[in-house]
Amino acid sequence: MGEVTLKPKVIFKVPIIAETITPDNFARKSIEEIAKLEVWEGNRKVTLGELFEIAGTPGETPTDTKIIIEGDVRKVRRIGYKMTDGQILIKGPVGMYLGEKMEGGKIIVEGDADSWVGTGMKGGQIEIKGNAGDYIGAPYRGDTKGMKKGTIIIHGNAGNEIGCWMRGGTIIVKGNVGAFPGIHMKKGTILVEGDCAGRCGAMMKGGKIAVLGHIPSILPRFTFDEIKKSFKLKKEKIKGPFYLFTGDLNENGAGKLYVSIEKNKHLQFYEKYLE
Amino acid sequence: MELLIKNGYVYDPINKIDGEKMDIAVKDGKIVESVSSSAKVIDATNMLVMPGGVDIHSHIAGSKVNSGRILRPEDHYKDVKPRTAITRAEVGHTVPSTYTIGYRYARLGYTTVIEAASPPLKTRHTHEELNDIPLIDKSCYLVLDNNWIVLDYLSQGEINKCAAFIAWILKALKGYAIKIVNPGGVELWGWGKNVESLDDQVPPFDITPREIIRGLCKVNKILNLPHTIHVHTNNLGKPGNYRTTIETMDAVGDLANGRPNIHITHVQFCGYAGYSWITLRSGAPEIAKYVNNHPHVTIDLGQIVFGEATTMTGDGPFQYILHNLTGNKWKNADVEAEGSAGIVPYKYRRKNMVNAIQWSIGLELALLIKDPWRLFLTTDHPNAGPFTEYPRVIAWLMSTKAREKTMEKINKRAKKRGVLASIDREYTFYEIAIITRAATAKALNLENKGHLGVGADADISIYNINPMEIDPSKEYKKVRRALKRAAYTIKGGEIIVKDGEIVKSFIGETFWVKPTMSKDLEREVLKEVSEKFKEYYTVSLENYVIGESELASSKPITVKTNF
Amino acid sequence: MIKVILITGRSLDQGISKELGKFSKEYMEKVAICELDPEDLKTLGVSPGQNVKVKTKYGEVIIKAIESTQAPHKGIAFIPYGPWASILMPPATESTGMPSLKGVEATIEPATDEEILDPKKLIKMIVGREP
Amino acid sequence: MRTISNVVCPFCGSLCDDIEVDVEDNRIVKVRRGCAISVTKFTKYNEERIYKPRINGKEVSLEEAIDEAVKILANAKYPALYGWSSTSTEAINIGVEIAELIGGVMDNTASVCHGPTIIGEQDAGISTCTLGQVKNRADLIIYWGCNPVHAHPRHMARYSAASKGRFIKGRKERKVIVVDVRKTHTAKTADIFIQVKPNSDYELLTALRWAVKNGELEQEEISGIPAEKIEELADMLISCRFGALFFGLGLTMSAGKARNIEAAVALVRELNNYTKFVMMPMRGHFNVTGANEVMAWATGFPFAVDFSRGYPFYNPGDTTFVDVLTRGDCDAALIVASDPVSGFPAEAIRNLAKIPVITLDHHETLTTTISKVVIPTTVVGIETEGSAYRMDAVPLRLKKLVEPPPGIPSDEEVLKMILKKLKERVK
Repeated sequence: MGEVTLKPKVIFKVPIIAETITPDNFARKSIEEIAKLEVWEGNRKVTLGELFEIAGTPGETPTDTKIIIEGDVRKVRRIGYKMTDGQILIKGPVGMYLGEKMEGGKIIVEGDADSWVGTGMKGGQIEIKGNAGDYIGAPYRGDTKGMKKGTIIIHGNAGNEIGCWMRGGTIIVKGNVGAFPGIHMKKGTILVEGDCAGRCGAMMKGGKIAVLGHIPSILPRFTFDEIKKSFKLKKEKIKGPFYLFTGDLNENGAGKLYVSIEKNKHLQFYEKYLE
Repeated sequence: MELLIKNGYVYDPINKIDGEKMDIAVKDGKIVESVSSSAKVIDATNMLVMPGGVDIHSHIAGSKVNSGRILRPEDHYKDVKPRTAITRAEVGHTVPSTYTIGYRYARLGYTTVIEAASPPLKTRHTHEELNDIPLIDKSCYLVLDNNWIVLDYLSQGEINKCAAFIAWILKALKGYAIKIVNPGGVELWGWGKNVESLDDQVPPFDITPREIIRGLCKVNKILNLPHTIHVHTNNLGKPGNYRTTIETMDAVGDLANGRPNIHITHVQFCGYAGYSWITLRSGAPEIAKYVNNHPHVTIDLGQIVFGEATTMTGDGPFQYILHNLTGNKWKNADVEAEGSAGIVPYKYRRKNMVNAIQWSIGLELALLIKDPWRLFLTTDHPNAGPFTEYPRVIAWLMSTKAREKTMEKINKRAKKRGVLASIDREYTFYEIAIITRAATAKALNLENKGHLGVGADADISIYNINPMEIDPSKEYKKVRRALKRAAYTIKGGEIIVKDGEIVKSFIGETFWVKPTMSKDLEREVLKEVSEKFKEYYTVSLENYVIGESELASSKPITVKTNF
Repeated sequence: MIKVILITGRSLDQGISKELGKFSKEYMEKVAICELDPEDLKTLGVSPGQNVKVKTKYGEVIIKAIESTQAPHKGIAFIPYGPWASILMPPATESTGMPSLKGVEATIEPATDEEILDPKKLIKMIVGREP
Repeated sequence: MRTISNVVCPFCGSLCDDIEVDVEDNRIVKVRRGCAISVTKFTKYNEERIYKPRINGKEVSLEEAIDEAVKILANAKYPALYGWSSTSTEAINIGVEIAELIGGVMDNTASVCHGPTIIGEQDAGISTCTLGQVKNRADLIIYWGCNPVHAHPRHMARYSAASKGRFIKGRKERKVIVVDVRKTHTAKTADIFIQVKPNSDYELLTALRWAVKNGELEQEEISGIPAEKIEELADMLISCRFGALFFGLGLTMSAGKARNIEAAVALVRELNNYTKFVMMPMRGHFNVTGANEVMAWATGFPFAVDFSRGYPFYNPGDTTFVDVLTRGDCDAALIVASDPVSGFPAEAIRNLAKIPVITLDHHETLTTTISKVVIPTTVVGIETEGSAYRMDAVPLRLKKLVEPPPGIPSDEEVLKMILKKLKERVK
């Protein structure tokens, strides 16, 4: 496995658009060639070498190329843009649009990630050890084509509208999430192990969401179906029990919403619909 | 500045020039007999030379177009081009920015474009956008058929006062012609309703769509306006609507005197036979038959091109129907006392039977209507597709092979719903020059446009194909590629495009009509209009009027009326 | 001390005084205020015209409490748009561009002997240097 | 003394155009038909006025101030241009060209006002109209999360609840409903007042939409409103002939933001199956709509446009001014006709104070006190004419009523000077 390490030469102030930091762009290149790859520092076109110390030798193909980024790159955006394979390890916090339009390979972030992780993602895997921002896997405004395939795992908390317009793939948040997870969702799976700020699955047409923690209320247009013992996530079965809701009926949606019974005693009144 | 275009094969139908090898001399923005030896020379040997394109119907400026831009950021993300030293940044696919529209038309070799529908109350916005569209000369039609003051006058039979009001409004708001959009239907859309036929009542006005169309046709004659009434028919986009279209044409047949007196726009959208979407069939043969036998009618195509589009019309009720059909996001914006506007993003798919039939209807109309002088090429940009696809439509018209290739890829059932497969007519370069330059300039009565005779504006397009050697039927791809990026576009004697790239940018002229009218007739009508304004409108009459200084480059055309 | 939901917004006086100048006496009078429901005022033990300290997770400010003429809105405090309101607001916009200027949890406690900072002092407090 | 009539008022989004002013030796001495705010603006615009350009508090010539501004903007790697909503459309258009030339990020005050309305519309569309349609036809009006009595004082009389039109003769022929968290002065004029719990408009809009569609609601109470009341409201909305929903920052600023608007759009769209229904945002500044219009026709996007890579990129939350400031992304700022320091969260103000700021305004603001370069400009609509767009996107022409103080240029003139000098430096 070839390895290339990037280390910021300075603390970045203006946004850095670094679409070229991908195994696909690094494979088969010398360090000098990598250093010449173009990035944007605000409104200036600069080379990677001007902003980063670069060391190591990449693999022959993206598959066997690993990029390690040390230091604080919270201002560096679009790392992993359209990558098809290989790995990126980011040791500190990272900026927006991490892994945008990603098709394969794996990105691991040890710090926090900003918003729009995995925008327009088509495959591959992103794992954020820290917290993440809003709109995980969501498309840009006005576009209805969200995340298609792939997996995003966030160990910390995430913000609002994760999985917006989702069309497939899986998002797992071990911590809490903000409001509107799975809004406009068509397909795919969202698992929230922590609490959710509410309005879960608004306008959803399909797909399934599970919330293991507390949720303040269920949107008016989700009907209570039944109590389920577990929630199927790929091969794994997550133990319930869960209240299962279907919605969003305002959109004639058939999305499935699993809400942990144990953490949501205040939703008990729904059980009267069981008789 | 002197220019000499040497040895090109010139197609100038207004002057009956059909592919003659000749020189074109240009001096101070005009075509001249000859120029001095110091003139800059363009060697157009083995190249196709035509007058600059004239687009008679395109949604390029104003509140409707801008609503489309704001509604569809997704239309802009993937279609961007950074700024250069000469050009502003370009953005947008079906609803491009103002600068992008000017540059793209120039690259196609088009030099005059008309905004197809501007509600009077928002025409100041239309002009502010037209001011920001570089290079092309331009104007706008005012939507007047659902205007309360017009409807008041017409329903009271006051044709002369209606004519005086329309003369005033064209002058006050700097418009060019009378635009009619689903007459009566859009007024009822103010209550969420619509009309079904030409003879429905339009309460509270005691009037029908037929009477609105006839009234405005008479007004057009009284005012002697350069262009005829420009009509978007009732029942647009509805299966079986070809009958309404023929009835609409026929409604003013008796008022004509040899010259055309009605233009039906984007006829593809109103050329549907059958009675439901499943039974949809082409109504083109019937419409073509009528047009061939009635010289008082001109039409433009509204040809479908497969792919992304943004439907935007003043026909509010139709856009709501389209929203319910597709579920796509819908924007509606009614205008007090004047009309409406609706926008719905749409994608034409080859495998969709309805889209495939719509595609063939447009081409059937073009191929079945014999007189190219009464038929204009449009895609009702961006309703049936962006104007940048004109070369693709031209390839379909010039080559049966191009049509067959597309027919192989479209929904199979569509073939039996029309007659396209049986038509083998192929347009010549001469005919293409007619339907994209000459006929449109004539229909607009722009005497200095659409031709290369001495005295005309020096708007010229030169394409890198040899019309004498190429066989458009077989090498339609080459034709398409050559027409997409002009080798040279010259506007007002200045070279603005070279090999498909913008080499110079400036602002063209906005032309508008100034119908002559006696002072006291104007004063009398204005007295009544200002009373109505207080009740109908939320702006004062004074602030409704647009000053000539608000136009970046104003070119008024005085029109001698027949009051 | 009472817990409230804080909302900010326009008011006629805020519109008028803004035009008289952001450093005018009127502006401070009309904008450095907190309109409270009469019941909340009672439980707070403050009479209209006295100063209170409003605190949120993001900041605190001294402003004048007045009795709302647009009650009842128990548990809701209204502060007109302006520098005194915006100090209390969260910087996060939840990736929408819009900070949450309405519906923020806050506490209000009497501060009758504390002084309302004028705009210049406010800026100094926020920015840490003399404007 | 001369009287000027049909004057367009340059304060709020109502853009009333029936104001009459008397002018005597270059001063406005009388204002007729304007509301209290309008009268104040027309007569007090010279309060705390700036008469000389300043650099770091020191008075300088216009030439020096412009050169300093050009130097700052040309050297910045990520300059931000903000404000725009209280100047002419022509000036904003020059601003767009400057932003494109220097590769800056340009945003207008919509991002902290009705930006969420635009974002909601971009996902769901909207059914709207010009104000005259409401005046002429509306027999049912809802004011949701807005307080026109305070923010748009003449709106109800000129355009909505109390206006007189062709088919509706006045307030008596209309049903007025107010939904708000407080019983506002506007609510006190309403036939029905619905006191919704803060941050729960989304649930109420969703429930109302379902009640319109099917009648019955499962829950007894939603957002503090009993289910029967919601069903009763739904019946009222269905049975009107022409309904209009005016909404304000109660929806765009509270929890849900753009999604509240999307829920309102879905409700109004649903109602169009039964009757005619429209909705309209109560835009605040007199030309914030104009800022959206001109930025959209020139760049394809209505606000928050980033030109750093030479072409427009738009993503609220990334390219919006509060976020750009809070993250400390921009290294210079040009503020035109706006006072962000009096309205932004503290974190954003702190970062703004760390970078060179150029401010164009006619009077002192909190922003001018932290600006490196201050260039006084004229008051659009009083000393300079220009185009502006009303809250319903109707374009009007602001008038020039009096001469500005000697030597004070308009925003447009200053921006043109800056653009000209920038073109010489930036190729």
